[in-house]
Amino acid sequence: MQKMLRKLIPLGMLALSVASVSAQEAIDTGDTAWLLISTALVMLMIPGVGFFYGGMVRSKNVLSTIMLILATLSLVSVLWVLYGYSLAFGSSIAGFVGGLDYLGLRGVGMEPNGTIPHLLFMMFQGMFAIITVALVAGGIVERMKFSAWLVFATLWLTLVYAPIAHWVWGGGWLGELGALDFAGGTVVHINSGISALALALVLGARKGFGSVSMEPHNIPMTVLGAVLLWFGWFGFNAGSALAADGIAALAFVNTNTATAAAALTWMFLSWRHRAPSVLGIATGAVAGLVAITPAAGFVSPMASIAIGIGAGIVCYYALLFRMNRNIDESLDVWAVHGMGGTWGAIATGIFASVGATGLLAGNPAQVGVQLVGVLATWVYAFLVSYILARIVDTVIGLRVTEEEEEVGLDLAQHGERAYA
Amino acid sequence: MQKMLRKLIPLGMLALSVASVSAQEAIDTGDTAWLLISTALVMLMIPGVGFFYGGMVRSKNVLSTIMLILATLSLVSVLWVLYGYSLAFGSSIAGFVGGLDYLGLRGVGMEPNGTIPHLLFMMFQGMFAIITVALVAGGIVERMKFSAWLVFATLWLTLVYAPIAHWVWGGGWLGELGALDFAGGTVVHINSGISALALALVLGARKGFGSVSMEPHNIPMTVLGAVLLWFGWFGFNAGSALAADGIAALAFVNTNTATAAAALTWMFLSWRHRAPSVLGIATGAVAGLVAITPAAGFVSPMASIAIGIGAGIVCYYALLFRMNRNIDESLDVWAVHGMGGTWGAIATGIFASVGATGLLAGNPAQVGVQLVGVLATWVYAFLVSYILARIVDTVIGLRVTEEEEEVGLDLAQHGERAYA
Amino acid sequence: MQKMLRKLIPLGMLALSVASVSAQEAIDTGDTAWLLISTALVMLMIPGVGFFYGGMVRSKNVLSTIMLILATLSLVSVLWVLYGYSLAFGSSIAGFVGGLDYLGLRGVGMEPNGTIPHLLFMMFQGMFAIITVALVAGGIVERMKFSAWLVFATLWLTLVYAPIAHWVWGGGWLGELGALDFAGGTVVHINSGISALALALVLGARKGFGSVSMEPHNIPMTVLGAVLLWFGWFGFNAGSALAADGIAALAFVNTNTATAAAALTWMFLSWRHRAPSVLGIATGAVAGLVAITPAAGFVSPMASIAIGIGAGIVCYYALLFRMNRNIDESLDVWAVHGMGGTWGAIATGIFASVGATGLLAGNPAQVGVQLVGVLATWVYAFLVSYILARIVDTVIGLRVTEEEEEVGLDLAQHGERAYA
Amino acid sequence: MKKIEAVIRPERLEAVREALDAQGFHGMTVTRVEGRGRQKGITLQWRAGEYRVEFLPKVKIEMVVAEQDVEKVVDIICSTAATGKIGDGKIFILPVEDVVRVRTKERGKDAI
Amino acid sequence: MKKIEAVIRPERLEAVREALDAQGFHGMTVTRVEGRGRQKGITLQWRAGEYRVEFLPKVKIEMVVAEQDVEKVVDIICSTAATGKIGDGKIFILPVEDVVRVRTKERGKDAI
Amino acid sequence: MKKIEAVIRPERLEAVREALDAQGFHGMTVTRVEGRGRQKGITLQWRAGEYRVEFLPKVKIEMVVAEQDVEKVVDIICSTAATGKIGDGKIFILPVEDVVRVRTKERGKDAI
Ligand SMILES: Nc1ncnc2c1ncn2[C@@H]1O[C@H](COP(=O)(O)OP(=O)(O)O)[C@@H](O)[C@H]1O
Ligand SMILES: Nc1ncnc2c1ncn2[C@@H]1O[C@H](COP(=O)(O)OP(=O)(O)O)[C@@H](O)[C@H]1O
Ligand SMILES: Nc1ncnc2c1ncn2[C@@H]1O[C@H](COP(=O)(O)OP(=O)(O)O)[C@@H](O)[C@H]1O
Repeated sequence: MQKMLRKLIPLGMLALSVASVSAQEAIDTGDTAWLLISTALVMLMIPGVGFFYGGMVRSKNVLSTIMLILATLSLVSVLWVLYGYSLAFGSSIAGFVGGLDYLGLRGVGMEPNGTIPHLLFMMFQGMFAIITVALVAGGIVERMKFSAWLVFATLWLTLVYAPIAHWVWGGGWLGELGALDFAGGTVVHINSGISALALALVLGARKGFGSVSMEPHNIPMTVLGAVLLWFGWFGFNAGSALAADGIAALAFVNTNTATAAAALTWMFLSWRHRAPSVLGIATGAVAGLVAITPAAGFVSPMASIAIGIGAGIVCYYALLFRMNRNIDESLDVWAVHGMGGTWGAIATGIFASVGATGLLAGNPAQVGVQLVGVLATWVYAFLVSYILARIVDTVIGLRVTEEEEEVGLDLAQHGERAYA
Repeated sequence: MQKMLRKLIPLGMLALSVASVSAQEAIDTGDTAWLLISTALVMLMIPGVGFFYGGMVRSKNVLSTIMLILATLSLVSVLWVLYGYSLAFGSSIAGFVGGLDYLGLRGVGMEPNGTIPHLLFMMFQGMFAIITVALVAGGIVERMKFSAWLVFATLWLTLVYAPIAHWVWGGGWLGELGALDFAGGTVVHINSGISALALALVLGARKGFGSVSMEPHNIPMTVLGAVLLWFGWFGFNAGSALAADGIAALAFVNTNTATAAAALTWMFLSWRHRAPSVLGIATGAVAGLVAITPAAGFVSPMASIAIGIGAGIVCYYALLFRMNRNIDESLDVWAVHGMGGTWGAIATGIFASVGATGLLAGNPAQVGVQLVGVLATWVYAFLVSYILARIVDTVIGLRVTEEEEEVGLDLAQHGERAYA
Repeated sequence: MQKMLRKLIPLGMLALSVASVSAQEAIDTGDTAWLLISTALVMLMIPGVGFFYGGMVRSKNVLSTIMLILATLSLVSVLWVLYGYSLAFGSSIAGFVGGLDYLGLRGVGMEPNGTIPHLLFMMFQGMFAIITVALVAGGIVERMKFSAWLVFATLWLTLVYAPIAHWVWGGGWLGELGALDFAGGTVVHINSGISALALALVLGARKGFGSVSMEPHNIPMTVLGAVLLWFGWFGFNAGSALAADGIAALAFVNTNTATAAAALTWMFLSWRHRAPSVLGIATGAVAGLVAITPAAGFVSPMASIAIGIGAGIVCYYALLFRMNRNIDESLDVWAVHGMGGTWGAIATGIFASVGATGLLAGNPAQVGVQLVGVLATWVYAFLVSYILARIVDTVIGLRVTEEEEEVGLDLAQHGERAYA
Repeated sequence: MKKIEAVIRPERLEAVREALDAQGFHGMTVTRVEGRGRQKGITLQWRAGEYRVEFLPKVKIEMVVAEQDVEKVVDIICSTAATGKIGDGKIFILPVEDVVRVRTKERGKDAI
Repeated sequence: MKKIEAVIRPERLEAVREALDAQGFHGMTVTRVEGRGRQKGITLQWRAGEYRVEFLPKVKIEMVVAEQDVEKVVDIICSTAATGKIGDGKIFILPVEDVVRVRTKERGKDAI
Repeated sequence: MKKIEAVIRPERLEAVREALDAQGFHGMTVTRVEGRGRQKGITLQWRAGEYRVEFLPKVKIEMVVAEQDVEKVVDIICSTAATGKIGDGKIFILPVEDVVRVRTKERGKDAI
C-alpha cells in the first residue's frame, strides 16, 4: 500500500489526497489515529475468523478450530516482528523477496513513513499477514494435527506469504508491473484460498465426509464472526488508504456497499434454491468483502454494487462446484476467498476509475495486468503450499488418528471441551 | 447533524468548536478519522441489535430474528446509496423530503462537507437509516413472513424514514423550527418505536402469547448485543458532533453517564419488584442510550444523570403498561425506543445548556418546539406505518402460517436451525 | 498519564512527541480522535471481562458473573463523574489523594488538557477505574451476595482505587518518586489482583471447592472475552500515550507482541504438561497484556517479547501455586493480574529504554523505584481491601446462603436463568 | 402403576401439557430427544446447497400413572399431539414395580 | 435385576453420586430433564415484570442394579437427595429382563 | 415387544445407526446422556493444571422392537459400538406392555 501509494501519485491520486500527503514526511495525528484504530480493527477480524469458522464445525471440534486461529495470531505476531516484515518489506532482492534489513525491527521506529510512524505501518501489515495465515485454516478443520499446523503455518508465512506480499506491496515485480491491489485481493485472498485448497488436497477429507452429517453446531457464532469481519474490514480496506482522507471514505463506502450487494445476491440465490439462508447471507457478505478488497479505493460506489453482485454469483457457484467434486476443502476458503479474490482482482481491472483506469475507463490493458497477478498468485501459492504440505506430512504427519477424529479434536488434541 | 451544526453556530457553538470548523471547508484528518471509526461503530450496532433481539426469542426463532437484521443491513445499505440519501439529504422539496439530486450518489464524492469527505457523511447517515429500520423488527419477531418484512422495510425506509430524517437533519421544517435532536432521538428512536407498535398491531400477537412461556433462550447473547450497542453508541452520539472536538467529548461523556444511570435505575426497579435483573440492567442501559441521544451534545454530565434516571423510570413503566394491555409488541421497541426517545426529546428541551438553551436555562419555548417534533413524529410514523402494514398484509400477507409459527421460523422460513 | 507525561518530558520524551505536544495547549483533532476511540475501546474491555469470567463459571452462575461486571460498569460510571475523578485527579492532598475541586465535574469541560478536551481525559481515566473494579470480581464469583458486592465496590473505588491512581498519575508521591507505569500496571493490575485475593480470603471458598468439578461452562465465551480484551487493550495501552504519535504506535506494537509471546509461552507450558490448551492460550494472552501494560511505551519490541515470555512463566506458576495452596481466588485475578502486574512493573525497570532508562540501559536505580511502587501497592491494596471485606461481612454479610449457592446465583440472586 | 413414555413433536408439548393439566395430570418428566422412524431425518441448508441430518428433534414425556388412568392419558396425548403427518410419535407403556417419593419416602400409588 | 429411575434436583446430583460411590455403586446414566408435579413450574424475571416457565430443571439418574441392592440404593438416594421441600423428586423401579455389556457381550448380572 | 436401551459412546452413534438402518431397523429415539461406570469420569485441562469431571458424555438409544428382533438388534449394536475399551456401554432390555402410534392410534406391534 505504501509503495503503491507512491506509485499511484502520478496517476492522479495526488490531487485527491493533497491534504494528507505532505512533501516532507511528517506524522499527521489524524492519519495516525485512523491507522492505529484500523490496525486494531484488522486484529479483531482474526478472532472473527475463529468464530466464523468455529460455528460451522461440530461441537466436538469448535475449540480446536478456534485454537488454530488463536495460535496463528500469537505465532505470526512474533514471527512478523522477528523476520516476516523484513522478508516482505525489506529492500527488494530481485523483485522477489525483501532483504534482511529490518530483521528484529532494526531500523523500524517511530519516525514517519508517509504520515504515520513506521512502526505502525509495520503492525498494520503484520495484521494482514496473520489473517491470511488464519484464513488458510478453514480448509483443514476437524482433522489436522495441531503441531503440524504450527509447522506448516511457519513455513507458509515465510515461503508463500512474505514473497507474495513483497511482489505486490513491498516493491516487488507485480507492483512494478502496475497490478492494482488496493487492500490485498491477491496477497490475502487468492493466496489463502488457493493454499487452503492445496493443503486440503494433501490432507484428505474428513472421516465420513459426504455420508455423516457435518452440521454447523452454532450458526449465531458464525454470524458473530461474520459481523466482526464486516466491522473489522473497514479498517482493512479504508485503512489501506494509509490516511484519513477521501480515498479512505471511498474505500469505506465501497466496502459496505459491495458487501451488502453480495449478501443480498447470495440470499436470493439460496432463496431460489429453497429459502433465504442465514449461513448464506453471512457467506455472501464475506464474499463481497473479499471481492471489493482489491478494488476498494479505485472504483465508484455504483461499480461496487456490480462487484458485489458478481462476488455473490461467482462464489456461490464455486462453492457448489467444490461440493459436487466431493473435495473436502471444509469451510470453502477456495470458493469464497480464492474465487472471490480472483473475481475482485479482475473486476478492479474492469471498473477502476479513481486514481487508476480500468477497462470501462478505456484502459483494457489493466485487465491483462490483473490477470498476470492472479495467475502468478494461483500458480505460486498452489505449488509451494502443496509441496510444503507434502513435506510436513512426510516428516511429522498432517492428520490426527482416526480415533482422535471420531472423539473430536477438542478432547484429543487439547484436552478440553467447549461446553459443560 | 451537518445542517443542524450550521444552524446552531449562531446559537453559540461557534466558540466551542472553533478549532475544528474551518472557514473555507477543508478536510481535517482528525475529524475524518473520528467519523470513519464512528461510522464503523454505528455499523456494529446493527448486528448488536440482532444479538440483543436474538437472545430474547425462543431458540427456534433465533436465526430468523438475526436474519431480519442482517437482511435489513444488506438491503438498506444498497437502497441508501441508490436513492435513500437523496430523499433525506437532497435539496429540500417544501421542507418535507429531499430531491433526487443525489440519486445514485451523483455529486457525492471525496470533497469536503464540513471537515470530512461528503461520501463519509453520506455513509455515517446511511448507518443511521439502517439501524432505524432494524430496530423496528423488534416488534414483529417470531411470526412475520420474511418476504413481507423485506417489502415493508423498503417501503418504510422510503416513505417514513427518509422524510423524517429530512425534516430534522436534511434542511426540513422541523430543523428550521429549531427542534434540537443531537443524534436522532426523534428520527431514529421515536420513529422506530412508534412504527414497530403500528406494525405489531396489524400483525397481531404471537400464537400462545400470554399463556405459553416465551422464555428468552440465551440471555448472554442479549447482553452481548447490549454491550455492542453501548460501545457503538459512542460513535452514534459522539460521532454526531461531526468532529473530534470538545462537543464530541461531551457527547461521549453524557452517553456513558446517562446509560449507566438508566441501567442502575432499571436494576433497582427490578430489585424492588423482586431481584436485580440482568435482562433489566441491559434494557435499562438501552433506554438510557436512547434517551440521551437527542441531548448528548447539548447538556451537562450532571443533567445526563437526570436524563438517565428518567429514562429508566419512563421505559420501565411503559413496558409494564404494554404488557398489561396485552399488546404483543414483542421486544418493546415502543416502550424502550419510542417512549425513551420521547422522554429524551422533551428532556433536551428541559436541560439544554451547551450551544442551545432549554427550560432550565431560561428558554421554556424550547420544550414547546421539542413537543412539536415529538408529536409530528408520533403521528406521521404511526399513520404511515399502519397504512403500509395494512397494504402489505393485503397484498402478500404479513404472517407465516400457524404451523410454521409452531415449528419455528428458523426451519420454516430459512431451512436452518441455530444449534446442532 | 497526563501528569506522567509532563514529568517525563525532561527524561527525553519531548523529542519523540514533539509533533503532538504543543507549547500552548490546544486541541488536536487527531489526538482527540484517537482518545475518543481509545476510551470506547477500554469500555469494551469491561464486558470483555464479563464474558471472559462468565465462560469459566458454571452455567447456573453465568448471569450473576456477568451482572457483577455490568453493575460495576454502571455504578462506577456514575460515581466517577460524581466524585471519583476528583479524588484521583483533584489537586493533591499531601501526595496521597486528590482534593474535591472536581466534584460533580466542576471545572472539567471542553477546554484542552494537553491536546485533548479535559472531559475526554476524565472519561478515559474513568474507564480505567471501572475495569479495575470489575477485575476484582473474578476472585469472588459463584458465591458473593450481589448487594455486598455493590457496597464493597463503592468503598473500594473510594478508598483503594482513587488513592492509588492519585499516587501514580494524579500528582501523588509515587509519580513524584519517578515510578514508571505507562498504562496502569500498578494502579490497575497489581491493585485488582491483590485486592481480589484479600476479598476471596475473607469470603472463603465455594462450596465443594476441590471436590466438586467446577467446569467452565462455555469456553468460546471465555475466548470472546479474551479477544475483546486483546482488542480493547490497544486503546488501554496505546491510548495512554494521550496522543496519536510514535509513542502510541510503539505501545501498540509492544502490546501485541508481548501478548502473543505470553500466549505462546503458556500454550507450550500447558503442552508440556499435557496438551496445548485453549483456556491456557487465552489466559496467557491476558497475562501478556497485563505485564506489558506498565512498560508499553518505554521498551523496544524485542524487549516486549522477553516481557511476554516472562509473563507466561510467572503467571502460569503463580496459578499452579494458588491451586496447590487450595485458595479459591476463583478466576485467578491475583495470579494473572497481581503477579503479571508485578512482573511487568519490575520488567519496566529492567528494560525501559524509550523516554526513560532502566537497568539494561544503565540505570539500576529504576528497578528500586519500581519495587517501591509494587510494594506500596501490594501492602496498601491488601490491607485496605481485607479490612473493607471484613467490615462489609460483619455489617451485611458477604456470602449467599448455602442453598442459594447450590441452586445457583442466577436464580437465587437475580431470578433469571441464562439459557432456556 | 404404569409408566407412559410418549415421544412427540416438540411444538405440541405445550398443548399436551395444558390438556393433561386440565384433566388433573400434573406429574411428568420431559426430555429433549432426537428421533427417527418412518420420518427419516431432515434436510437443512448449508452455505450453498444442503446437507442431511438423520435425527429429528422430539420430546419425550414420561409419566407414571395408576393402572386405571393409562387409557385416559394415552387418549389425551394422542388427540392433542397428533397432526396427522408422519412423525407424530409413539407412546410406550411399561410396567412399574414401585414408586418412591424422595421427600417423604412414601411408596406406591401415594407417591405418584 | 431392576432399573431405578430417580428424578432429583440438579443441585443434589453431586451429593447423590458421592454417596452412591461410597457404597460401591458406580454405574449410572444421568440425563438432564425437565419436570412438573406438585411443584408447578417457576416464575422468572422478564425485562420488567415476570413470566412463567412450566417446567423445572431436574436430573434423572438411571441405574440398573441387582434385586437385592434396590432398597439400599433407594435409601441412599432418598436420604441424600431430599431437602424436605416440594419438588425433591421421585424414584421409579422398573423390571429389567436382561443386561448386555457392549464391550464383552457379557449378560445378566455380570454385565451390570 | 421389548424396549432396548443402549448406552454407547457418542462417536459410535452414526455407525450404529447405519448398521441398524441397513437391517431395516429405522425406529429409534436418541438422548444425549452422561454416564459413569468402571470408566470413572475424565480429566480436563484448566487454565493451568487439570480438573476432573465425574461424568462422561454418552448416547442412549431407545428402541422398541418385537420380541424376535431383540437378539438381532443387540448383536448389531454390540458389534458396531464396541471398541474394546472400558466405557463402551451397556444394553438393557425391558418389557413393554403396549405401544401406540400417536398419529393413528394403532396399537401393539403395528405401531412400532
Ligand atoms: N421403534 C421405535 N422405538 C423407539 N422410538 C421410536 C420407534 N419408532 C419411532 N420412534 C420414535 O417416534 C418418532 C416418530 O416416529 P415415525 O415413525 O417417524 O412417525 P409415525 O409414528 O408418525 O409413523 C421417531 O422420531 C422416534 O423418536
Ligand atoms: N407422575 C409422574 N411421572 C413422572 N415424573 C413425575 C411424576 N410426578 C412427579 N414427577 C417428577 O418428579 C419431580 C418432582 O415432583 P413434585 O410432585 O414436584 O414434587 P414431590 O415429589 O416432592 O412432591 C417432577 O418435577 C417431575 O420431574
Ligand atoms: N449399572 C448401570 N446402570 C445404568 N447405566 C450404567 C450402569 N453401568 C454402566 N452404565 C452406563 O454404561 C456406561 C459404560 O459403563 P462402564 O462401566 O464405564 O464401561 P463398560 O460397560 O465398558 O465396562 C456408563 O458410562 C454408564 O452410562
